[in-house]
Amino acid sequence: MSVWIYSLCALGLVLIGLYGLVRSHHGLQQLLSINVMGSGVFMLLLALAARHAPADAVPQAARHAPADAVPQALVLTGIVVAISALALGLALLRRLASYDKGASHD
Amino acid sequence: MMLFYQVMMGVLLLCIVLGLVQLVWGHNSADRLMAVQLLGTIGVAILLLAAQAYEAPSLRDVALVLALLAAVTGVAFVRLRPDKEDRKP
Amino acid sequence: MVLDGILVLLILAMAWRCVRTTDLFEAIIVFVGLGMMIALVWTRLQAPDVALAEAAIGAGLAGALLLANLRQLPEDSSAVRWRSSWLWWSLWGILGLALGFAVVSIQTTPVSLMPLVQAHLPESGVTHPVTAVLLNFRALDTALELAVLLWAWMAQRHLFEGNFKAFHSLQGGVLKTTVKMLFPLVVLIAVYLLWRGSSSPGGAFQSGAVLAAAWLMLWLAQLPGLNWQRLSLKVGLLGGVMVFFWVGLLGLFQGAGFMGYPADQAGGWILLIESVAALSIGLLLASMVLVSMPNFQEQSP
Amino acid sequence: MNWLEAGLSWFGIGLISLGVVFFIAGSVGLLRFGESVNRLHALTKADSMGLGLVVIGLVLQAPGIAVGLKLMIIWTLGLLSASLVSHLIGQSLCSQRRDD
Repeated sequence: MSVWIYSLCALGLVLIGLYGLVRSHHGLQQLLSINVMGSGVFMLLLALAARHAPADAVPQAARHAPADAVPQALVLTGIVVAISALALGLALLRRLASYDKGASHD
Repeated sequence: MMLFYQVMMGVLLLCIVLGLVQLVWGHNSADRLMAVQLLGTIGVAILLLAAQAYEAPSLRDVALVLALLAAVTGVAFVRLRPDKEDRKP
Repeated sequence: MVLDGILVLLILAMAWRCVRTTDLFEAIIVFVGLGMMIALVWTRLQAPDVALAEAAIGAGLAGALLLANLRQLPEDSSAVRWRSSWLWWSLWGILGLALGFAVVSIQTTPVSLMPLVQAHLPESGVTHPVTAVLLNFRALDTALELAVLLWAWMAQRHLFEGNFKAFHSLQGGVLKTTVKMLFPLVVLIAVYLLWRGSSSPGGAFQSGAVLAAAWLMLWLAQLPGLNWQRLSLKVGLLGGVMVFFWVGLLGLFQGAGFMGYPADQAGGWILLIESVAALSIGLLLASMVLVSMPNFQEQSP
Repeated sequence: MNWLEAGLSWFGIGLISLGVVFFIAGSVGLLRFGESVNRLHALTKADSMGLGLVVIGLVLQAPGIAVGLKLMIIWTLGLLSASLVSHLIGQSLCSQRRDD
């Protein structure tokens, strides 16, 4: 049952992120929105991975039916790639800002 | 026992809601920093309770890392906060 | 059940606030809090490995990275803004409905690769399924992921501009003393996470992220940290990818296929790759965050 | 032996409840106090006392020595980071006040 809740939360995160991506005022906030969307995708993947082991029965289920390891490995690499994408996006933003400043001074 | 731990975790989550209120309607950056620090500490407490309740020892490692990184975040926020403070008299 | 509900509502509220607020500092601080809450969700979804990585990266490094850049960015930005119209809202709604339909339909067709993973776990050299997937069954993906990290680091190095504002000054030596006390403990925790990785949640990514946090802490306290001109450091940055591919080629000569290890030596090779990869990930993440920090140029002219 | 374990367990429950009360007090204080410095005071109570009592309560019920030690390390880390960060916040509040 809780898998359903988290799947819907993932859907909500993706939609909120999309809204923020289009509507926010500053490039940095758009990057944050992209990361919120990414968290939504990760959450859906992990919710699907945990589907066979209902979270309400963790002490029993954790021993007999562990969550699927393949999506977990995927999300683990995804988180590291997301932070490197964030760092690259911020560097691009700063370059863009200095370019804009130079153009307005000339 | 399980029920006791779950009730405690629920109460702590409600404390996080209170912290979130402070985070959103805080007056200056220091208030918000305090709120996020409180969030981190409550998160550590919840993880420790969950590790005991669900017999999942790996959650204690998560609590360890969260406690550590909360310190790093706090230091980073103090040293790198924005220059212009919203100076309200 | 109730706990899940509260947590989900909290997360949605924080995400909404994060994308909606006009104050960028508030957006960043809410984003860090969101990372902490999402780490709680991962533990709830029985993914402690991911929770460890999220606690280290989403709740720790991301905040420092965003703040360091926020101070250098101008107040107003030339972000393209769309006017809200009924067309945009209807497209948003249609996308939401379609995604909701997809989520519902995917729930009713359960597929799991876990039986396959558990069937081959004894020959992988480790006992923790996630580590087995990362470093044995899908080792090529992990190697390429390290290459992506390296690529992003290089691209960021070439983009970066050198006008920095200094740290806010501090009085007294409390920060320096505490960081000197904490640093060995943090490195110890990183090694511990790496060591735990073969049998329980932990491993190269989590360990690397904690190492990066340790170096970040040294930098924030303005203590002597890494010297980026040293050759050994550059080798360390490249090391993860290189060792990974060398070991992969070795498997090719031994007849186990590219990126395959003979079953009896797998444990040793995985330990070697993991240790080098953790160091490499730690250095790459630390340097990605530190490039945007004040005073970085002093040591790397 | 049995009554000792039961007593320890109840004592642990009491300590955890007390810790949670400290957390509640801290968050309410963070919300209600007027000055930033007062709020800092509330935060440190929740940070050190709340987490400390919860950890001691859990140590009493820990399944082994190693787990108890790990819990104590987490608490030490929490104490160090709480005192460090509140000191730094206090400094930044002071410097702000001096500038005004």
